[in-house]
Amino acid sequence: MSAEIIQFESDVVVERASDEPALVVDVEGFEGPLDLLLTLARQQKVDLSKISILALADQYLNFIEAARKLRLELAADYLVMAAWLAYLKSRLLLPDSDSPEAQSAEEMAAALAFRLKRLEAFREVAQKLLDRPQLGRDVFARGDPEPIAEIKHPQYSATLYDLLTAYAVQRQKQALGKVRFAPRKVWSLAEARSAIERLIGMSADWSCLDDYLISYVVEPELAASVRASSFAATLELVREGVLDLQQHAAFAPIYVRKHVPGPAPAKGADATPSAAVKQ
Amino acid sequence: MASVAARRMVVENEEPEPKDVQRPEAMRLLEALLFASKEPLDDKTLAARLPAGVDLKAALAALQAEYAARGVNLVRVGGKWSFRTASDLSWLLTREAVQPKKLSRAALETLAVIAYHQPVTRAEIEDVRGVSMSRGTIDVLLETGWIRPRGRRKAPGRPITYGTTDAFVSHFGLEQLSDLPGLDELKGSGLLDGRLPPGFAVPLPSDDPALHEDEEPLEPGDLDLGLAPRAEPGED
Amino acid sequence: MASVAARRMVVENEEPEPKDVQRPEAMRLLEALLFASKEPLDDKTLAARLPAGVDLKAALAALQAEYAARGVNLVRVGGKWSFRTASDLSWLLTREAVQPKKLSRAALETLAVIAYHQPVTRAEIEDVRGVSMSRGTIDVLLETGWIRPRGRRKAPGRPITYGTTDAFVSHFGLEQLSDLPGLDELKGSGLLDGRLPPGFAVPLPSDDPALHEDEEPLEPGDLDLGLAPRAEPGED
Repeated sequence: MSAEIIQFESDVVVERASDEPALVVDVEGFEGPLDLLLTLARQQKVDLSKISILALADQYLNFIEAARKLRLELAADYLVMAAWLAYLKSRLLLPDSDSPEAQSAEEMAAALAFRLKRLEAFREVAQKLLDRPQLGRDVFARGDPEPIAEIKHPQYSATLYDLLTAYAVQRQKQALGKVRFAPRKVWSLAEARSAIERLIGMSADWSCLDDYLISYVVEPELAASVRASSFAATLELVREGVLDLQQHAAFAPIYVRKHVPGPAPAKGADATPSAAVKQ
Repeated sequence: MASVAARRMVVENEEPEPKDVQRPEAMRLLEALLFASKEPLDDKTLAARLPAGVDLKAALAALQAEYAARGVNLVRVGGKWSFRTASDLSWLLTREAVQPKKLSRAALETLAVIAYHQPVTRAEIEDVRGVSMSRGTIDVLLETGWIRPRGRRKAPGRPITYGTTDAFVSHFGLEQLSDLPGLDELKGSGLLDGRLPPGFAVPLPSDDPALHEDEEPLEPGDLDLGLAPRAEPGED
Repeated sequence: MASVAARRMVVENEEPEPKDVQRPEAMRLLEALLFASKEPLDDKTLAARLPAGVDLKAALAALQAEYAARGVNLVRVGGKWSFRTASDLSWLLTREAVQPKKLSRAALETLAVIAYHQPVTRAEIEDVRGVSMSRGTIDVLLETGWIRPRGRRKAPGRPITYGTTDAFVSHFGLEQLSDLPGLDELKGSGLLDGRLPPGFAVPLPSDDPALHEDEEPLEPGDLDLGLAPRAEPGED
């Protein structure tokens, strides 16, 4: 078979040089080699079942030759078919000899005829299909369909376990996680100042500041705050010249009195603490 | 094409209903035009598309009369004609679909607080939960049909009080609201652990629909404010 | 049909007008459903939407007969029911016509091979057409929505098998796949047997969505390869 094809192809190469008028070969109009064969077969104007495969093979091979002469690019499908037809032709021409297991040449020819018939049949039914009334071309569906409205009913589901877990988790979290900052009880400087001003007005004598404070410090936890604020307020008042202040020693009680204008306060006579602070 | 015509012939021969035989071709044409059109058609358009000489008015009137009792009617809207499903069959064109939804954690927690602490106001729920509540949470819960506005608290601002519904009790498989487990049961089941501060209490909810002393009834308008879009009617 | 005939007898005996009065409600409902629907509806869907106890078959047959001579016909496509304009009125409806994408000869032939030979692989299509198929051909057909990948052939290489869709039978107005034109001739001439060339195991085209013995299901990934941009999801 390969010898045949090589022979065939070399013929073509030889003929390519000649200047013979070319056949009009329109390979693009064909849907593959089978389609080309079918078209050629129709030119025999006989029933496909009575077609001469030998003649058909010749026609096809001539066509290919012509195409090659025109240096047309032929798809591989066409060349494979040419090779196969050349082989078939040689088998049909030579008496069937050996190899009983191989397909006989007649069977091969019949298979080709079958494929041609089948392709033609599919062509026909495709056309018939296309000729049917088509939706959107010949027949029409409702142009303005009324869609079925879907009324969605949400259906929630939860289990009692979900519910109880949700309850317990958040209660627990709240109970344990809530940091309560007790409102810090403080005696503000302003409070202290106004309180001291009022207290000082009650007595012009030296008094222990703590005595004044005690009467205000109802709750024990306020003591520190009251002491600090009142001390700061006292210093402020001393600076402003409203108060006099004295302390005998570090950490000793602090005495205050309404500022007495004039020379340094009398000392010793009334056994009051001596180191008066004056700023 | 031929086969269709042939079929029609057969039909007409078999079934000599004078009514259909005499039915003017114009009615067939109108029928097809109006059926296939994407939009309603006015007289002018119809006339332009029909063959000359057709009495459009008469054909439309005949068609309208013919379809009047059918499942599809020929209606005229805004001067244009179209086929529409008979209005009494609108139910046929709706489909009820159940859409399973999952409650958000916030909703579930809120629901739990309402269940235990009812009647409870929004501010009270927020206090128990320790977070402020988005508007949608109550809406979702109202949608479930498991909670309802019960009344208003006799307090400044007269806030609405919420409680659970019968649907709640039945959904969660409770016989009555007081079947909700109390503190000891919650502890026993491990849902609450032992690390609870003294004084921690779980209220014992009651499903007595009667308003509490500190509640006053909702006014009719309360339910129209969109506060309770799906409150169950007749539920008290 | 018997009941239809009976009903018609009754109708004919009475005056013309009572015809509509006597018309069973089921016909109104069917009419409304089928007019309203965008897609053909199957018996099951129709039955589900109709009240219980309706003789669906009889009502459909009556409706079909009633509309046979009209501008709109009740047709059966792919085992489903749909109203369509009468095919002889296409001249009237040119304005509604959508210019269909013209299929190339290759695509049309390929479609025919798929329709008549389904389920069929690419190699089998190529065998019938005697030419190797360009990738674009299948793509174009998939784009029409008329074909779909069905599965994979249990054969070396596990090639994809193709078949037609509901949209195909609906578009070409086929009551069922066996109504494909010329199918009997094709079958009678042994051209579908595949007697000579091997490879066609199925003598008759079938769009039975159930896979054949020699097919296996597509894997999810198969459809993501761009092989089936519009495969119909709900088609079984």
